[in-house]
Amino acid sequence: MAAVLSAPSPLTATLPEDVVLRAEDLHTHFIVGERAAKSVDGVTLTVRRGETLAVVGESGSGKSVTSLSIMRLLAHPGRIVRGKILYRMRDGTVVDLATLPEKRMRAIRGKEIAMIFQEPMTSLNPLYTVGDQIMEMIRLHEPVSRHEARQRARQMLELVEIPAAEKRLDQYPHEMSGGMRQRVMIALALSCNPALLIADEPTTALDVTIQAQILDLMRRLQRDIGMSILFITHNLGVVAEIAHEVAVMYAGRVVEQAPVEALFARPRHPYTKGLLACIPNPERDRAADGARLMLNPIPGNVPSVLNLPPGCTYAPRCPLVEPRCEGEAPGLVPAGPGHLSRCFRHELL
Amino acid sequence: MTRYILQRLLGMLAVMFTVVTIVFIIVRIAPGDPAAVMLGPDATPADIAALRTRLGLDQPLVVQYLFFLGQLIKGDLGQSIFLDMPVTRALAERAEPTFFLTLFSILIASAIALPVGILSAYKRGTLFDQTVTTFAMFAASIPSFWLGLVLIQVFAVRLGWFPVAGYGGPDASFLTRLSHLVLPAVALGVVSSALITRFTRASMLDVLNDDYVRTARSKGMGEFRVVMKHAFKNALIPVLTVIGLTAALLVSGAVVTETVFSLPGVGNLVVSAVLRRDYPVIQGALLVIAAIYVLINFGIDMLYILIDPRVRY
Amino acid sequence: MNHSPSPQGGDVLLSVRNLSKRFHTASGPVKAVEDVSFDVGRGRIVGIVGESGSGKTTAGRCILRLVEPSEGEAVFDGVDLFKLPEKALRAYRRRMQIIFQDPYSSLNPRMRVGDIIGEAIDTHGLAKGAARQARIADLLARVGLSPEHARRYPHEFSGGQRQRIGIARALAVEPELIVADEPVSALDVSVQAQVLNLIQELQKELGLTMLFISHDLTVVEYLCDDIVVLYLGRIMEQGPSREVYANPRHPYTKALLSTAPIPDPTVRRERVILQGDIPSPLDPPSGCVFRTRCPFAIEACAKAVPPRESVSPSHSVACIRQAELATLATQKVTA
Amino acid sequence: MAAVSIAPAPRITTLILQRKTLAIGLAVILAIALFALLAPLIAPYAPNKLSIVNRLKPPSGTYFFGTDEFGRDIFSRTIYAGRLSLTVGAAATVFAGVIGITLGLVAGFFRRADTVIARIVDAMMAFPDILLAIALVAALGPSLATVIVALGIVYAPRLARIVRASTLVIRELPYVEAARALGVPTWRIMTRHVLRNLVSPILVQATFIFAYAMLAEASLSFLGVGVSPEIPTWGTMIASGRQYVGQADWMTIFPGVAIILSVLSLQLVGDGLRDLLDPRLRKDL
Amino acid sequence: VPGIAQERGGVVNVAMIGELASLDPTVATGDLLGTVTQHFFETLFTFDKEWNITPLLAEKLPEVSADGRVYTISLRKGVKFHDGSEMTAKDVVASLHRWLELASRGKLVQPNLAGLEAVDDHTVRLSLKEPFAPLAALLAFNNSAAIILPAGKMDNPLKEYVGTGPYMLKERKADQYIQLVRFDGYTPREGDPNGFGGARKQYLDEIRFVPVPDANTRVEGAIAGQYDYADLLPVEAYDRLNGQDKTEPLLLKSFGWPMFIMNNKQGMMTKLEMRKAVQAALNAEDMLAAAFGKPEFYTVDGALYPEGYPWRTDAGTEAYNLGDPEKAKELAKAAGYDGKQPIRILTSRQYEFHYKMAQVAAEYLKAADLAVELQVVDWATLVQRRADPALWDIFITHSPFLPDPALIAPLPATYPGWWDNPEKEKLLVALNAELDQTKRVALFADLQKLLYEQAPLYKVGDFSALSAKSPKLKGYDASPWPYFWNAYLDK
Ligand SMILES: Nc1ncnc2c1ncn2[C@@H]1O[C@H](COP(=O)(O)OP(=O)(O)OP(=O)(O)O)[C@@H](O)[C@H]1O
Ligand SMILES: Nc1ncnc2c1ncn2[C@@H]1O[C@H](COP(=O)(O)OP(=O)(O)OP(=O)(O)O)[C@@H](O)[C@H]1O
Ligand SMILES: [Mg+2]
Ligand SMILES: [Mg+2]
Ligand code: NI
Repeated sequence: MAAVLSAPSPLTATLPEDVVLRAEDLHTHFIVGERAAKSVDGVTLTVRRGETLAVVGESGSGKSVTSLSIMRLLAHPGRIVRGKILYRMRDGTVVDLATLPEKRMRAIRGKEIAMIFQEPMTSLNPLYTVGDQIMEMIRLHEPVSRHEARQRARQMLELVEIPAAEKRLDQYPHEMSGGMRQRVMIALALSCNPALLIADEPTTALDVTIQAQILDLMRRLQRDIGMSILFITHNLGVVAEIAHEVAVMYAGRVVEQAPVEALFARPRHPYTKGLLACIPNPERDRAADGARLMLNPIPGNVPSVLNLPPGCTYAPRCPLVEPRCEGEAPGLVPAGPGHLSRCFRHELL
Repeated sequence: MTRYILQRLLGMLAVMFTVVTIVFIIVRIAPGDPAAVMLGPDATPADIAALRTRLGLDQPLVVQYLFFLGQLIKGDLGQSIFLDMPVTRALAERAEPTFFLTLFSILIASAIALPVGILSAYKRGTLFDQTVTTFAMFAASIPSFWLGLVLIQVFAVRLGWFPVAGYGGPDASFLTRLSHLVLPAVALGVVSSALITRFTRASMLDVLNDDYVRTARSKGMGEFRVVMKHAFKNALIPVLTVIGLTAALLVSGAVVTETVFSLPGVGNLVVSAVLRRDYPVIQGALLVIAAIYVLINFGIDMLYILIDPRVRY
Repeated sequence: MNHSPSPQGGDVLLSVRNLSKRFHTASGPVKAVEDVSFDVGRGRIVGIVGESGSGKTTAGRCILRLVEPSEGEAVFDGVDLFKLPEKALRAYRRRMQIIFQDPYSSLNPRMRVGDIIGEAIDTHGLAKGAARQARIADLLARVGLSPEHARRYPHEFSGGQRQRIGIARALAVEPELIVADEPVSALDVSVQAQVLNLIQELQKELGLTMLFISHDLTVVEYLCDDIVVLYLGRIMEQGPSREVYANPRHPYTKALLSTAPIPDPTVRRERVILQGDIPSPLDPPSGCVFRTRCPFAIEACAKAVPPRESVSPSHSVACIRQAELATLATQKVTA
Repeated sequence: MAAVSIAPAPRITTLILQRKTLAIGLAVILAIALFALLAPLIAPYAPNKLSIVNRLKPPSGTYFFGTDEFGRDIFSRTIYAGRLSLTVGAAATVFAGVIGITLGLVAGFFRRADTVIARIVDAMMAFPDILLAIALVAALGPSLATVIVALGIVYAPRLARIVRASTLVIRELPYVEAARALGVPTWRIMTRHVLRNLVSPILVQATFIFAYAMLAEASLSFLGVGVSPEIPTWGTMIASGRQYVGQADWMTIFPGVAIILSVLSLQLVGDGLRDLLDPRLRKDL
Repeated sequence: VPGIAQERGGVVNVAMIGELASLDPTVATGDLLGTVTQHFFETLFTFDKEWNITPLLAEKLPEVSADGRVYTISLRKGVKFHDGSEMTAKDVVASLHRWLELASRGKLVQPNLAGLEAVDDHTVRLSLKEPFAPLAALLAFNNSAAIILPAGKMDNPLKEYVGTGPYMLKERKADQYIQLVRFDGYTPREGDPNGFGGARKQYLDEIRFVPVPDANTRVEGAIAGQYDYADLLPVEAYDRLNGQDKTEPLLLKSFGWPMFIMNNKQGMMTKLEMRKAVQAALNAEDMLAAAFGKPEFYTVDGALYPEGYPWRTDAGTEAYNLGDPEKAKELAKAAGYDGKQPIRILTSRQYEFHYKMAQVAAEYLKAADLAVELQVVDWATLVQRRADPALWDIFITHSPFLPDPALIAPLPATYPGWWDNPEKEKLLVALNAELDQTKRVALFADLQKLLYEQAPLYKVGDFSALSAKSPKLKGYDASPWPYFWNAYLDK
């Protein structure tokens, strides 16, 4: 941490010591012609060192775009139009990823922040062996020989509990099952010891039994290696299992962030509450005689990012809506210890 | 892998067999007695009858077909009426210019198309991309004979850089002969580069959106390497198919181009054969060209083994 | 041997016996469904769960004769559907319908919603002219859409709404049995709850019988009366869902239930994490297909396909060690 | 519950106008077609009217595009030739369409027919287009009709292939399965569910086939193995102007430009249609 | 231009109008065939500059008996075939027999033949039943030609091309080239060159005939310097060729006459009215103008011989160049023409002017309500097809002006067109038997008159031919059948 002391920059001041990444009021839009898809429209979230922040939200809420913004890997018409992405490097310096030159960004990808994606089937290049793909990553960031890189790659495969690692190095992705490939992706991501791992729905495409394997693995790796994880999912069950902290996204915004127990115990945003109520729960949804009770769905649909309602974007579906919600967008305000909520009426919950 | 090769091999044979059948049918739908047509109007009825027997035309169609197959297996494509030589020899004599013409056109086309297509996909939506796309479409709209005429006017007649026509005399050195191929190869190459460019671009566009390209970027890799190593190699798989197809299409482009440039190639031979009603030559050329097409495709299937581990499996 | 638990109360509408389906592919035969038998009581919802590739969809499609089954019978209201010639089958098509997982590809993008629903009506000549329009409007209303929606195209609707249209199409012929192939898997939780509510309402109102295919154990537990657990095309365990959830007897069912994530961070369960991957259906393991991943597998498991053993009148398990494991499990819990 | 707040679907004309190249292509090809259609009204001279004294006149106020070696007006001939060139292209496309779509659908639906049809289609594709056309014309005897038939036969396999591939995909889609579950007869599934969803790829492909057929016709005519040389098509016009290159360039330039323009605009239309109709590309609008 | 600085050596590339089906000038006719083969096959006699018959392989002109029935031909000594053997009377007799049997012109003589034998090693005697004036001209002609071959090497079709010419065939690659090389065993006649006759000098090492069917390519190739000589160019190219540095135009005035041959044997043209209808409908002037452009390249003239020829006569030519659709309609009606059946005009683009005339003709015929179908094929095919009367109604060809009317190809009834008319036969026999020139001219006038009455063919007019040659090519004399002995390259 000497670096921090010797070269205090204005950025470090804004980032507490235990925070690895903090996105502040991040706006990422897809601009086509005159229309802008405001996919990320004011995301503020914090990832703490050695912890897992789970980002949940329904499809289209901007989870992936947020993570790609952090990696600066947005597809063509997408642009970060506003906001900061403060990241604390391993040497302690803090940089704003939103404005970092591409060249420096490249050094960060893979080395500082690594990423795994939802589709294990397509995320690996079908034309190269998995060994090559892991070695490529290692040699991009570290001056090691092929031989050393191969040793490291093998160790990585062993780390993610792939049996017969040496043999697997020379296999192609299509020779492996989905779960196996996702392990390879994790090995690849971890091969340069990143400080932050972004996992965009890494288990959604997998079967429950495999999902359990992977979640278990990630939990264990985090414990052993001590990296931070930004875990994106839409499954609240998975969140409950893996997260230390949770950020809930709705229509491009984080509407609530809180430690996981606090969030599930007492959600402080009507959307979060609604989400939890949607999930069938045998104890809750059965009458005493065993007859099923109806679920409690959130009415209506997620608004289109091309056409967001003014004010609180959740207002059209919110049971607590009041006139003010439709005119004015609430900010993300403290609603308890370490608990943030973007609702004017969070006290009511 | 053996299985893959065997499968392709069987597929190739099946297609070849069908090709032979189609050619057999095409020649049979020609109105009139093939023997009479083959021998020309001067033939006596006795000659015609003799040829009918030799070709088995007096047999039922099935027998004729089997006979035709039998001849083919022996490598006998019949006798040219006009040229008074076996069709195989006539074709062999014309093979060289056509082969080199096709080869050069493909090289020219690929040399233009691959880099331009990649860049255009990479910079999609930019002015460069639009220019390339429009230009490619424009090039694909030019009749190759028209382009040939223009090239002759400019580079052969006005500037005198290249010969106007032909393939050199009897003692023309290999280089001289090749110099005759420059203009036609350019004419063909430019037109077919359009197709390959567009295809490369489309294929690259597909691939550039693929997840593994994003994975490569997330590793912190430079753009050039991402595009060339990860994207292009994948994009190459369908592009190769198109290059193979183009190679075959060029043979047909060659039909026109060879005529414009008076190149004594297979294409020219076909056109002359049609004008001379030299059916055995038409039949033979059709067969050989289709066979080349099938072979090129087979070759490309085999190339896949080198590139794509999935088929190696 | 082919005894299957009779559902509690009511008569049996559909009885599937020894259903097998093998696909012949380039790399060999795929045993998608093997020797599957179960009953569906009238008015009940039977859930079929299993991991990807376990044959859920194939079983459903076979029953509807959308693919030809290789073996077995499916007795629907006294008639074996598998023996019916194509013509006679048509009359039965009216009585059984299907709804799909993917709300995008299950509706023809080039047809108006009214025509999509109308096609069902036309095919069976159920109504014409104004009566047809009225019926379409009625169906739309029933699934929570408005009659004006009939003139729109599918792409103008959200996923949840499309799923409703799919349901309306299935209901248009007033079927008795609906095979629902993961109808809520592609939906977001908030919409999923809407659709689940709709399904329940309809089932109650119309007295529908349903085969509900899903891999979401929470949903199945909530919605289904009975449950069939498939693994690699074979039934591992089946029974009334409350019983099975409360007292799973097959190691696979146990693993499934224990690994299904529960949205409650305070619950820390004892997990059975299965090792390895699902074997390829091209080359399934001998004997018990689950044995390669089963933490309790013994040599005998590889010898023969385990017979189905009843643990209660309507609850059966295909595991040779189920009895000893039952005691083992309780010990663990008490410990 | 209201439908999602999706902005009202833009009208098709707006969609077309938003795509500059598509609009331009459409405008040009329609203009050419209109010229051809109204040839008798527009053309200042009869296309075959000889006027030996006015032979080989360069373009001027009297003869916009000059005259040919018989003193025929190139402008009038170019317009009239457009009729034939477009007719050949269109008729060949329709012919190819009927055969190709039928074969493709049948192959896509009936496994047994498929093995035969797919084989034939593959084999037909092994012949380069012009070459096959030449052979067919040679076999059938050269005439306008045989050129159309030959080109139709040449291009039918391409359509068949596309239709078959798409049919194989579409027939497995849930909405087709839903129709089968309803007991909808096969032929109705073929037309209502499969064919209707193939309209866009077929349309796109047809545009390209139209363009290629026109080019091929020109090539055949140029080679002298196509339409009879006294019938003016752009190909025959270039073929006869060929001798006067360097001396009466207008004889080759104008019909050449006409071909290039038509083929280019057709390709622009095809390309434009493709991204107008391809939902994958449409997303970004 | 003898005597000045001719150099030996060099190769000339001659662009010719197409490929040949065979290289046997006995069996087939055609200018192209004659042009090429005259370099390696020679005849007993040939023509000099003034179109007089002059000896070639013969020592001197034949001695004809007073009754005109016996021709005694003495042969040159020491003439070598390309295979090294020496030509003797035996070879000549065999060759003449071959000619009499196979050549269309030979067949004219065959029935009249009384005897043919070698008198000694270097003398041959040919006797006829009746006098036959054109015999020497026939023997001198270069296609359907009485070429002299070695007695042992005259298969049909020819297997080897062994002649006595100054050049010999080295290699032939179909559609690419016919390569001729100098024959070192050749001994030219004494003296100076004189037309096809006199001494034949061998300056060039090689002559290459390159088939370039496309007229435009011949022009461009000449301009680009690729061809030292380009044959039969479209006259429109004259202005382009002028002032070029690598080539120069070469105009051969009154080269020949194009004609439309009607099918007198089968089909609708067998009706006289129909032939007359065509005759009435056609406008020769427009056809010539379309085909040859500037008036200096053609003459509108119906006579079979142009001014300056002894055979010139205007007899019957009032039926020429009418362009009268109304009259044609009437005649067609009289012929019972149904207005639908097309007149099949067989033509080739090898001679672009044929094709152009066909197009103009088609328009005029259409103006007279006659349906027309143009059948455009390549020349070789045309030659094949025209032999079958079922395939065509009119075909287009042309001919140079030949020294003797007996050589005019379409006159005998054997020629495709099959003009079989007793009166004509009578006139022809008389013409051939008559030895007195004035009487022969009168007979020919009757023949021309009959030709216009019967309309078995339509003469379009006279035309000049345009060729191009490199300025370096010297010693070349323009000729309807270009020949390149005597020519040399200026280095
Ligand atoms: N390339 C793009 N062009 C235009 N809009 C885009 C693009 N990528 C994403 N979007 C839009 O941005 C919004 C957010 O998308 P994002 O992928 O971040 O959602 P998500 O929360 O990850 O959803 P999911 O759970 O389905 O993965 C969506 O409405 C999407 O349509
Ligand atoms: N048409 C087919 N041809 C060949 N194999 C098939 C076909 N349809 C299904 N299979 C195979 O049969 C097995 C069972 O597939 P099925 O779709 O029934 O599984 P599922 O349980 O529905 O899985 P999912 O949860 O992924 O929908 C799989 O291995 C699948 O690959
Ligand atoms: Mg996402
Ligand atoms: Mg399924
Ligand atoms: Ni077991």
